[in-house]
Amino acid sequence: MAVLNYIQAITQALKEEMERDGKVFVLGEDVGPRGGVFRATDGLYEQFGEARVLDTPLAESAIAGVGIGAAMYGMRPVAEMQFADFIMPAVNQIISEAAKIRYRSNNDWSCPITIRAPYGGGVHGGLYHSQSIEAIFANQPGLKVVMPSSPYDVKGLLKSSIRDEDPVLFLEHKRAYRLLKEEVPEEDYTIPIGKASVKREGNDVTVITYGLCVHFAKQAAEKLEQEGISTEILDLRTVYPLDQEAIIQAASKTGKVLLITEDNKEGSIIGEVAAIISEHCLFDLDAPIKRLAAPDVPAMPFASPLEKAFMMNADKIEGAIRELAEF
Amino acid sequence: MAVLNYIQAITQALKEEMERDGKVFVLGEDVGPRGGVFRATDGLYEQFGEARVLDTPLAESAIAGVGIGAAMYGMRPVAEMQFADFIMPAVNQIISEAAKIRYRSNNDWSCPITIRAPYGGGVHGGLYHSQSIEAIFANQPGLKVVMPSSPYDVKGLLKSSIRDEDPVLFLEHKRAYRLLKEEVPEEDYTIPIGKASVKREGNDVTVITYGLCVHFAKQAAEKLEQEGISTEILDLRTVYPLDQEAIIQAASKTGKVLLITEDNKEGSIIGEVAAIISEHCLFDLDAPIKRLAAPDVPAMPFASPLEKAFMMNADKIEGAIRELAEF
Amino acid sequence: MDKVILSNEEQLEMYEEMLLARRIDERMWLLNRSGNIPFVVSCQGQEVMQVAASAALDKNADYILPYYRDLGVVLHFGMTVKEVFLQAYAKAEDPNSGGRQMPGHFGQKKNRIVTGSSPVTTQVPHAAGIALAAKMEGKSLVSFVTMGEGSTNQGDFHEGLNFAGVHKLPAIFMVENNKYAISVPLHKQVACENIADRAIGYGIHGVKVDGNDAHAVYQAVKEARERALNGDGPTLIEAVSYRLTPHSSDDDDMTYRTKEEVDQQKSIDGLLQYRDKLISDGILTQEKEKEMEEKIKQVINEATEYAEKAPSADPGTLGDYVYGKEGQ
Amino acid sequence: MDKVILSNEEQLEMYEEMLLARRIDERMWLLNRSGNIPFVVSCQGQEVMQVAASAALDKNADYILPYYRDLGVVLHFGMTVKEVFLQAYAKAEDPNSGGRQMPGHFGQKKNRIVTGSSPVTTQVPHAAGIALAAKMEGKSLVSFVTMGEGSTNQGDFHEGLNFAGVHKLPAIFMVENNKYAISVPLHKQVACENIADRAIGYGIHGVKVDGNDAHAVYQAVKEARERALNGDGPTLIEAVSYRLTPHSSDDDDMTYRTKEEVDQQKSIDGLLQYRDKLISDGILTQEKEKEMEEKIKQVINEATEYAEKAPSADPGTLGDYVYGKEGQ
Ligand SMILES: Cc1ncc(C[n+]2csc(CCOP(=O)(O)OP(=O)(O)O)c2C)c(N)n1
Ligand SMILES: Cc1ncc(C[n+]2csc(CCOP(=O)(O)OP(=O)(O)O)c2C)c(N)n1
Ligand SMILES: [Mg+2]
Ligand SMILES: [Mg+2]
Repeated sequence: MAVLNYIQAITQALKEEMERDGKVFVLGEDVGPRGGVFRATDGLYEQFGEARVLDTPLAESAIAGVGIGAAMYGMRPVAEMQFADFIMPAVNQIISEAAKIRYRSNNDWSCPITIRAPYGGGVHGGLYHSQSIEAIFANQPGLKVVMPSSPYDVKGLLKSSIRDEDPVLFLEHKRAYRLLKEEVPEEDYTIPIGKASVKREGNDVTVITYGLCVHFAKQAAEKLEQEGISTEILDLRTVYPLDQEAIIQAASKTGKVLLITEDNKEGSIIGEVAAIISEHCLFDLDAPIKRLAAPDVPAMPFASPLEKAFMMNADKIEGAIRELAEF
Repeated sequence: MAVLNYIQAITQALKEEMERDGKVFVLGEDVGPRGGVFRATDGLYEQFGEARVLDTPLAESAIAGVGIGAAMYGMRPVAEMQFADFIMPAVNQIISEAAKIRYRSNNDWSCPITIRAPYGGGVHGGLYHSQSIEAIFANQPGLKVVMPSSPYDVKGLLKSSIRDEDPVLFLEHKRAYRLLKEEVPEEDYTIPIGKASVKREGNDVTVITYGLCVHFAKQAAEKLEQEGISTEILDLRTVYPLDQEAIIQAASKTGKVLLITEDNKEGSIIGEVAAIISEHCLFDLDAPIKRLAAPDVPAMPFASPLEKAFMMNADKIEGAIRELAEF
Repeated sequence: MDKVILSNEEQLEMYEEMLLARRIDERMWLLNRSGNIPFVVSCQGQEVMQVAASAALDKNADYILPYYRDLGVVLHFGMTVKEVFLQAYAKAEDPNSGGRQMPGHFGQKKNRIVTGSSPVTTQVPHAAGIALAAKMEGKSLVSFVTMGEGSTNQGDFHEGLNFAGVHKLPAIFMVENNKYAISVPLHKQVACENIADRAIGYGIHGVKVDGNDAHAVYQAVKEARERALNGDGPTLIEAVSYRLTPHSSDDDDMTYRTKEEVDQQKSIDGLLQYRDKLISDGILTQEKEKEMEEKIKQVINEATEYAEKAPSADPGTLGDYVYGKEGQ
Repeated sequence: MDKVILSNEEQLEMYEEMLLARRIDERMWLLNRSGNIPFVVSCQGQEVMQVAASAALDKNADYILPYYRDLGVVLHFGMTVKEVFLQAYAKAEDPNSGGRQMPGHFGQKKNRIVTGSSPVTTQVPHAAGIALAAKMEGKSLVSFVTMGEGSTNQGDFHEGLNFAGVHKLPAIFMVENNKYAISVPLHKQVACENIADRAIGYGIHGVKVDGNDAHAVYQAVKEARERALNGDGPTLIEAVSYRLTPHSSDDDDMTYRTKEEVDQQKSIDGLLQYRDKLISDGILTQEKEKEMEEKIKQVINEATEYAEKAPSADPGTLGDYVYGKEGQ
C-alpha cells in the first residue's frame, strides 16, 4: 500500500473509474492538459484523450447542465467546479434539475452525475476561494452531499459517488489536498455513501464533524488524551442526507456533544445535527449541545490575521472539548 | 382602517414607498402592464410609468444583477422573481454579490436591494411553483431573509426591507395572497427586520414557525384551547438571521417546543431553531424538541392527493401540539 | 441541400398530427373551463412548426427536449393521446411524471422524450450533453431542443449553445418565437432583429423560418439534422408564429394585448394555411377532412374518458423515487 | 466619429501610465517570488488597452467595473500606487477591501471604481444596473465594464448585454481578449470568429480592435461613449492582445503553451510598440524615458515601503460591516 495525499487519492480514484467504465468522463475548466488548477486530473488527458477529459468553456451552469444531459443519456460524467465558490451559477442546474430528475419523472429518468468541487479555507484564498458551500445544498432531497476527511475515505467515496445512481455533490477540502497523507490501497474498494464513521472512540465528549475539521479534532483529541479527557469523534462523511442513527448513537454515548464546522455557524450543517439530537436523545444529554463554528461573516477574509481568526484549528477545538468535559 | 388581503398589502407598500422615495423602482417579469402574474404590482405601471416599473427580459440573474448594480449606485430597486422556484439562476448574484458587497469592500459600498419572491404550496403549482427556498439562503451573512405571515406584517416589513441599507430577500407565501385578510393601517408604519413576534400567548406548548404556517398554527391553537391546551405561537418573521433571544424566551416559557415548517425537514430553518434552543435552554425543556415538516422529497407534487399529503395544514399541527401537550 | 419533396401521404400525416394537437388543446380548455382539469398551457399557433420539425427528425433514434407547448412534438415522438390526457388529469398512470408535475411537463424515456422542468431553458445544456454523449458513443442521432423566444435570454441558452458550438455537437436548437413571453412583447425581450442572429456568436449555423410554413420548417430541420450528422455542428433555428391563446389557463391576455391583434393572427393561423394549401393542392378533400375530424374526436373522447376514470396517485407513493437503488 | 487626434502631452501621459502599470506588476512578481506577497495576478500585455480605454472615459463622472487584471484602469481612475501596494500586501489601509479580498479585487467608491468579486462576469449585469440608474437619474455618464474573453461565455454576459441592449443603456462592455482562460485556449472557449460578433445578438454595436494599438482602442471607446451619451445604446468592444505572464503567481503556463509562443508575443508587446511609435514620432526621447523610469521607480519604492510597514488588519475587525446601520 502506498502513502498518498488527499489529492493523489482523488486522481487515482478518477483514473481507476475511467479505466473500469468507458462511460465515465471528466469535464471542467482546465482539467485537460493543465490537469486541473490543483492537478486533480493530472495525467488523465494523456491517458484517456480529449474526448473523455474535456476542457470546457468558462461556464459552470453549462458544465453542470451538459453533464446532467450526458448523465440522463447514460454516461457517468464527473464535472469539476474549479472552486466550490464558483458553483453558484450552477445552482439552478443542480437543485432544479439534477436533484429532481428521478422524482419528477416518477423513476423514468435518472441523473448519475458526480460534481466535484474544492471547498474550504486556510489557503490564503480570500472571500471567494475559501467558502464552505454545503449548507446551500443540504436541503435538497434527491441530491447527496459527500465531504470526505482523509485520503482513504476520499478514494472510496469518490468511487461510490461515480457509481451511484443519483447525483452526488462531492466536496474536497482544498487544504487537505497536500496536507493529509495516509496509506491508500491500490485495489478497488468503495465506502458507502450515507454512513458516518467513528474516527476515534472515547467516553467523555463526543465530537461530530466532517471534512478537514476531523483532522483538527483528532489533533485536539490526542492532546487532550494526555490530560485524561477521552474524545469520541464521529465523521459525518455524507452531510446530506445525514446518518441519523450514527449521530444519535454517538451523542448518547457520552452525553456531551461538540459539533464543529468550518462554515459560518447559523444555518450550517451542524444545526441540523443538533436538531436530530434534540429530537431523539435529548434526555441522554448531560450538557447543552455546543457548536463551534466560524463567525457569521460573509466569508473568510484574505489577510492572514483575519483568515486565522476565521479559520478552524486544533486549538479552538481543544478549548471547546475541554470546556465541555469540565461541564 | 381597511381590510386588505396579503397581496393588497404588498401592493400598497410598494405604492407608498415609490411615492415616498423617487429612488425606489420595481423590475421583473410581467410587472408592467400585466401588473405581475399575481397582480402584486397592479396599478404601479399606470401610476409611475415604465421608467420605474420595468418589464425585464426573462433572465433572473440579470434581474438580480441589474438591481444590484442600481443599488450600488444608490437606487432602491425592488426586484421580483416571478416564483421563488425561479430564483435559482440568480443565486450567484444574490449570494456572491449582494450578500458580500458591504463586507468585501470594508463598508465602502453597499447594496440596498429588496428581492421579492412568492414561495410556498397548496396552490396546485406542482414541483416548481410550490417550493420553500429559504434554507438555501439562510447561511449567508450579509443577507436578510424575511417571511411575513399576515397582511399587517407584510406591509410593515416590506417597507422596512425597501428602506434597509442591505439586501433583503422577501418571501411571500403565494397561498396567503388571497387567503389572509385583516385590517391594515393606511398610515405609514414599519416593522423591524430581525425581530420575531409572539402571535399568541400560551403556557403548555410553544409553537415556533413562520409564513403561512403561522395561520395554520393559529387555527390549531384555537381549536385546542377548547380542550384546555394553551399554545404560545412565536412567528419568526425574519428567518435569517434569527431572533435568538425571542426563540430562547419562547422555548423556555413552556418547556415543550414544536417547530413547524412547510419546507422539507432536513436542513430547513427549524433545524437551526432547534440548535439554538438546545444550545441555550436545553435544561428548560420538558420534552424533546419536536419538528413538524414536509417529508424529505424534492418538492411538492401536483396531483391533489400528493399535494395534500405533502402540504402543512391545521390538522397536522393540531395533532402534533396535542401529542406534545400530553408528553 | 435540395428542396425536400414531401409525398401526399406524408403531408396528410403531418396535417393530421397538427390537427390532432389543436383538437386536444381545444378539449383541454373545455375541460379546464368546466372545472375538470386545473391547468392548461397551449400549443395553439405552434402546431405547424412542432409537427413539421418533428417529422424531419428520426423518431426512432433522436432525443427530444420539448418545452411545455410542444404537444405536437411529443405526439409525433410516440406519446399517445391517452397518455396526454393522463398527464392533464395528473393521474397515476401518466407516463411523464405519474401526476407529480403540472401538465405540459413532458418526459418518456422509451420514446427518448427527455424529462423537463418548469424553470425555462435548463433543457438547453441538457441537449448539448445528450449530443455530446451521442457523439462520444458514435451514435448517429441528434438531440432536438425547443424553447420560447423569451427563454433565449436566460444564461443557459448562451452557455448551452456556446458549448455545443465549441464541441460541434449534433444538436438542433429550435426557438418557437410566438412574440410574447407571457405579457412581455418581443421588443422588450430582445433588441436584436432576429433570434437566429445569435448563432454567429456561437460559430454555428443560424436560420429564421416562417413557423406557419410547414415545409419551410421541415426543410430547415432536415438540413440541420444533416449538418449535425455530418459533423458540421449544431444549428439554431428560429421559427416565427404567434401564441393564439392566453399564456395559460391562469392568464388574461387582454391585459397586455388587443383582441384585434389576436384576431388578425388567427386569420393567418398556420394550421388553416396548411389546410388550405392541402385542399388547393388537391391532397386534402372535404371528405378526408371530415373523416380525420371524426377519428380525432373519437380518440380524444376515449382518452378523456379513460383519463378521467383512471386512479389518482396514491398518497402512499409520495416518498417514492427520491433516490434509486444503492450506488455500490 | 472623426479620427481623434491626441496631443503629444496626452500621448505621453498615456504611455507613462502604461509603463507605471507594467513596472508595478513587475515589482509584484519580485515581491511574490521573494515571499513578500502571497499572490499576483498580472496586467502584463493588457496595459495598452486598459490605459487607452480609460483615457477615453471621463474619470470624474463615469463608473468603472474593472476585472482583476485592470491595474491600468484603476490607476487612471485615481487609485494611487500606494493604495495598489496596500492591497497587494492586504493591509488594513487598503481602500479596496481593507485586506479582506485577494489582490486584484478592486473597488473604491470615491473614484467610482465599483467593488468586484472573484466569480467572473457578475460585474456585467452590475454595469447594466449602474447605467440604468444613471439613465433614470438623467446623468451624463457611462458605465464601463471589462472582462476576459473566457468570461464572455458565462450566462451573466448574455443576460447583462441583452438587458443593456433592450433598454439602450449608456454602457460600454470591453472584452480584454488575451487568448487564454487560464490554460484553455480561445478555440476551446468559443467557436465564433470574433467575440465582437456577439453584439448583433443583443442589437448593439460591436467592434473589434487591436488591443496593442493604443489609438485604436482610444478611438473605439471614445465612439462608444458618445454613442452611449447620445442614447444610442451600449457597445461591445473586443480588444485583442495576449497574456504575457502565467495566469497568476500560482500558475505554470508551460504546462499548456510554449515558450516560443510567449516569446513571439513578447516581441509584439503593445507597450513596446507604443514606446517605439512615440520615439519615432519624436514625442518620447531617451532622456524623457529615463526620467519617467526613475520617477516611476521612486514612486514604486516608496509605495512598497509604505505598504510593507503599514499595519495589518486587526482580527478584532473580523466581524465588522456584515450589515450597515439599521434600516428604519
Ligand atoms: C426561470 C424561469 N423564470 C420564470 C418563469 C415563469 N414563466 C413561465 S413561462 C414564461 C414566459 C416564457 O416565454 P417564452 O420563452 O417566449 O415561451 P412562450 O411561453 O411564449 O412559449 C415565464 C416568464 C419560468 N418558468 N422559469
Ligand atoms: C465563475 C468562475 N469560475 C471560475 C473561476 C476561476 N477562474 C479565474 S480566472 C479564470 C479564467 C478567466 O479567463 P478570461 O475571462 O479569459 O480572463 P483572463 O484571466 O484571461 O484575463 C478562471 C476559470 C472564476 N474566477 N469564476
Ligand atoms: Mg414566447
Ligand atoms: Mg483570457
